[in-house]
Amino acid sequence: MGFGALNIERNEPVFHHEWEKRALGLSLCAACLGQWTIDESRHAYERISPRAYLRASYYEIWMRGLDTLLVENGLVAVGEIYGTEPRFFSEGDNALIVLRPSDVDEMLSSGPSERTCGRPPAFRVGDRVETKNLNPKGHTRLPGYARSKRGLIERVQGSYAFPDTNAHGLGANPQWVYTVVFSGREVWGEGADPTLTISIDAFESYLSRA
Amino acid sequence: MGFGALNIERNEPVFHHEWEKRALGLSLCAACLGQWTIDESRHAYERISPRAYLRASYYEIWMRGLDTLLVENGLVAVGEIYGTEPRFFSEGDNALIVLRPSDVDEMLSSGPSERTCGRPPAFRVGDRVETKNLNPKGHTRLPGYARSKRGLIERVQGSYAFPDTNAHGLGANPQWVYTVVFSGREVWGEGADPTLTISIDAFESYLSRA
Amino acid sequence: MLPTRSWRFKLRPPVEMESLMTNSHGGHDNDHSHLENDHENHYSDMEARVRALETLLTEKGMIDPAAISEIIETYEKRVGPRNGAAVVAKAWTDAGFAGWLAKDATSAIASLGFGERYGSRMRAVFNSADEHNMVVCTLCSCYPWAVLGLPPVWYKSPAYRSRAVMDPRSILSEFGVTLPATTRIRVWDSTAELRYLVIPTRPTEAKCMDERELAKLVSRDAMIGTGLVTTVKPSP
Amino acid sequence: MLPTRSWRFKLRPPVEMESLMTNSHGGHDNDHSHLENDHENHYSDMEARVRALETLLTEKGMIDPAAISEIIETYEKRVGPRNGAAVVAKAWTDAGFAGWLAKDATSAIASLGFGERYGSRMRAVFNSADEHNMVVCTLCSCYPWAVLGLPPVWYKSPAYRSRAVMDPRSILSEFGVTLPATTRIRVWDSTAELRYLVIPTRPTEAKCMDERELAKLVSRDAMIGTGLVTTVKPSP
Repeated sequence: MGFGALNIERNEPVFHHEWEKRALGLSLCAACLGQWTIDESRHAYERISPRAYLRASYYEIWMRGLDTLLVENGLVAVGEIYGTEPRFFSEGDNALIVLRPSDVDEMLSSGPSERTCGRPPAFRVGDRVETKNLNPKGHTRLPGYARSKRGLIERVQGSYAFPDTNAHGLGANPQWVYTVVFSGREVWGEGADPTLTISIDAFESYLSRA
Repeated sequence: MGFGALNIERNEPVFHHEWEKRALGLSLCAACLGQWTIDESRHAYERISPRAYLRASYYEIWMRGLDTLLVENGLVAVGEIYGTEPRFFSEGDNALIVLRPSDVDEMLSSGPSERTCGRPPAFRVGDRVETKNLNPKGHTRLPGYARSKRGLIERVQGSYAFPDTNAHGLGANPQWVYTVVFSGREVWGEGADPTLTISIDAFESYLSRA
Repeated sequence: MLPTRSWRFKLRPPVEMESLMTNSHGGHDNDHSHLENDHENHYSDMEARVRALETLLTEKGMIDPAAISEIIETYEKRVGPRNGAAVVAKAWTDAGFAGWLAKDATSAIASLGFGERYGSRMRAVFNSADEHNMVVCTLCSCYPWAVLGLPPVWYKSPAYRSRAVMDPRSILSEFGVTLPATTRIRVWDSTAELRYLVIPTRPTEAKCMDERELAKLVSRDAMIGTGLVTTVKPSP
Repeated sequence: MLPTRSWRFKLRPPVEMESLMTNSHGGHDNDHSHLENDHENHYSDMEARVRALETLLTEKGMIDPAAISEIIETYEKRVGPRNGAAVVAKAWTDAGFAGWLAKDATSAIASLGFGERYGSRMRAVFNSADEHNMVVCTLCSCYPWAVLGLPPVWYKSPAYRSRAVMDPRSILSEFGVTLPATTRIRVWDSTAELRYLVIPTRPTEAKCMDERELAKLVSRDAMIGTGLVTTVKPSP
């Protein structure tokens, strides 16, 4: 069931290799350039082939994704990364925001990511809902196991940019987000642990009234 | 969507490597030893880690599975395979059925795998059914995408050994098998190809009346 | 006569899990960059590994290497898509046979001399102007060996296994096949011990061909449902 | 003051697909046999690859390597599970703070000086004798960096991400934790921009400890929900 044993490492260090440290820093600095949203970066990781994905360490996934993001946003050419063509310097570079050491702390603790939604929430605490059976070709934050399941709205969690459009340059389109609770049995059937409940934070358009 | 492009090979040869030929033959000869059922062998392949599974070619998966089957059935020791311990010859070897060249054709075309089921079929053609939400820890032949879906019995296909028990040494327990048809929309939601229908061959205990 | 205990129920192209069936999106499988060398090493590893196992089992008296060779010979020389093509051509030219095939494919196919390999039951599914059939095994790689031989690599790939049931038209387009938007598509997922053979529609231009000539038009892909039959002879 | 456009919404531990979420069984991940060498080569490849990219972006003036070093320093030295442990200890000793935490974790945590890293909202979930909470991100690796630092490898693994929502007790047993069969288990899947901090139950033996001593008892795992807090000091 699932993907096998966890292989828990006792006293695990914060990093396992020097390159992981630089990979973390590179990813965050590059994100600060302001050329892509978090949803676009998630989508870049999702487009890594499953075979490579499962084999890769997490920071390697970030690096593969970063290549994609840099190339797709025109900041570097593939040939530059692999050293097969001369480096170019694009005109627009001045528009980029380069993160400086003195800005790091403020950047890391920058404010909340909520976005104002023009509509009132469609659901209230206690409402019974059913998640839709959504299988988009692009990015989504509705997990596969939670499709077509009935649950209860437990909290209204504020409104946030909608990943399914924000990942594809189709705008933030903020939506209300709800904590929706399901019984383990609803999700996994009769064999489920009877003491289990699972919740997700669901965007409003993932839900319909049940 | 899915696992990327197909990489169709034009004029693909029957085998790509010499070892694939021997791997095929080895798998079939070993299966003839009569020490495991087809469901047990499927389960052996399923226990390969997803990371290795996706990376492996298909015949490699068979070889990994064969190692497991030989070891679990006490026919060889792990150390024998990897050459780290002397070979042993077990007492029971005489009970094994060794496939000879002259038997190959008869073996390949041996009779149907149906098994008599003591009960009449519970469903009839045209019955509306719903697949159960089954998530067993062991082997099953109910695909994930077809759980908790409503469909129609299209044909009663005979009765066969039940993989969910037969894979685990729990007996053949033959069950009726039905072709169940689903609309694409039932399976994949609103975004589905409107011309799509999908059918599976479902064992009776996977189904309940809808 | 062989004791049947051992291969009733115990043979079949081995098979796998559904756990990798993507129920959602996933990436393109183009991680060629630095994996290529791995693969080379990998295949020589496999060569050694398979040889070692064959030697071990042979020395233990469990395996007769000549039987392995006989199996290989069978699929390299005798059993392949032309078996299925003969079934299709017969169905196109003999309405009685076509009817039998629709009702009891196992027996109809056995009557031509190639039935029931691996003890599986057969079902023939007929394309029409309104409906196209496509076969997949999402859980592993079940395939009608008796009539089509061994499956091609793409049939066993996670890509085909996940996409065929979700978006068969995208698969067809990779095979260069475009069906009218109104054609119904029926995907058959081989989840049990039944194997499917697609009977393509007979090309109308092929009116005066005899059974043998017709058989030559029928490609493996057309019998899986990822191809169509045209009077242009398909590549083998 | 920095322009906020760039990191509102644009930062977070990068993340992934659900397509590999197994909805069914799957194997143990012990394919060590001949992959080990690959991995060694692999890591030296990565070393070179990351260095090349950093050099390229630095030369292009897009990256300041000193900022990278500052980020590394932050997570190696300043931000880690002891932030979360301070939150937990305060909640155990200050009922007013605990109430605030339950109602508005984002502000309560910020009041201690470590809120809102990466612009995420926080929610604190409280264990009780009857209910145990566990946090996962099945879609990628969302994690409360501000209070726990960077996530451990197991948290980001396909194994944890698939099994936590299906069978949390099997995960707990790998951590040596056995809960009564009647304890309810609530699994929180971080699917949006909210991050969860589990507030473990206070060990009853620790009555006379002060806030600082209590904080030392609180392990990272206890705040993810894969551990409990006991008076035996946890390994870091």
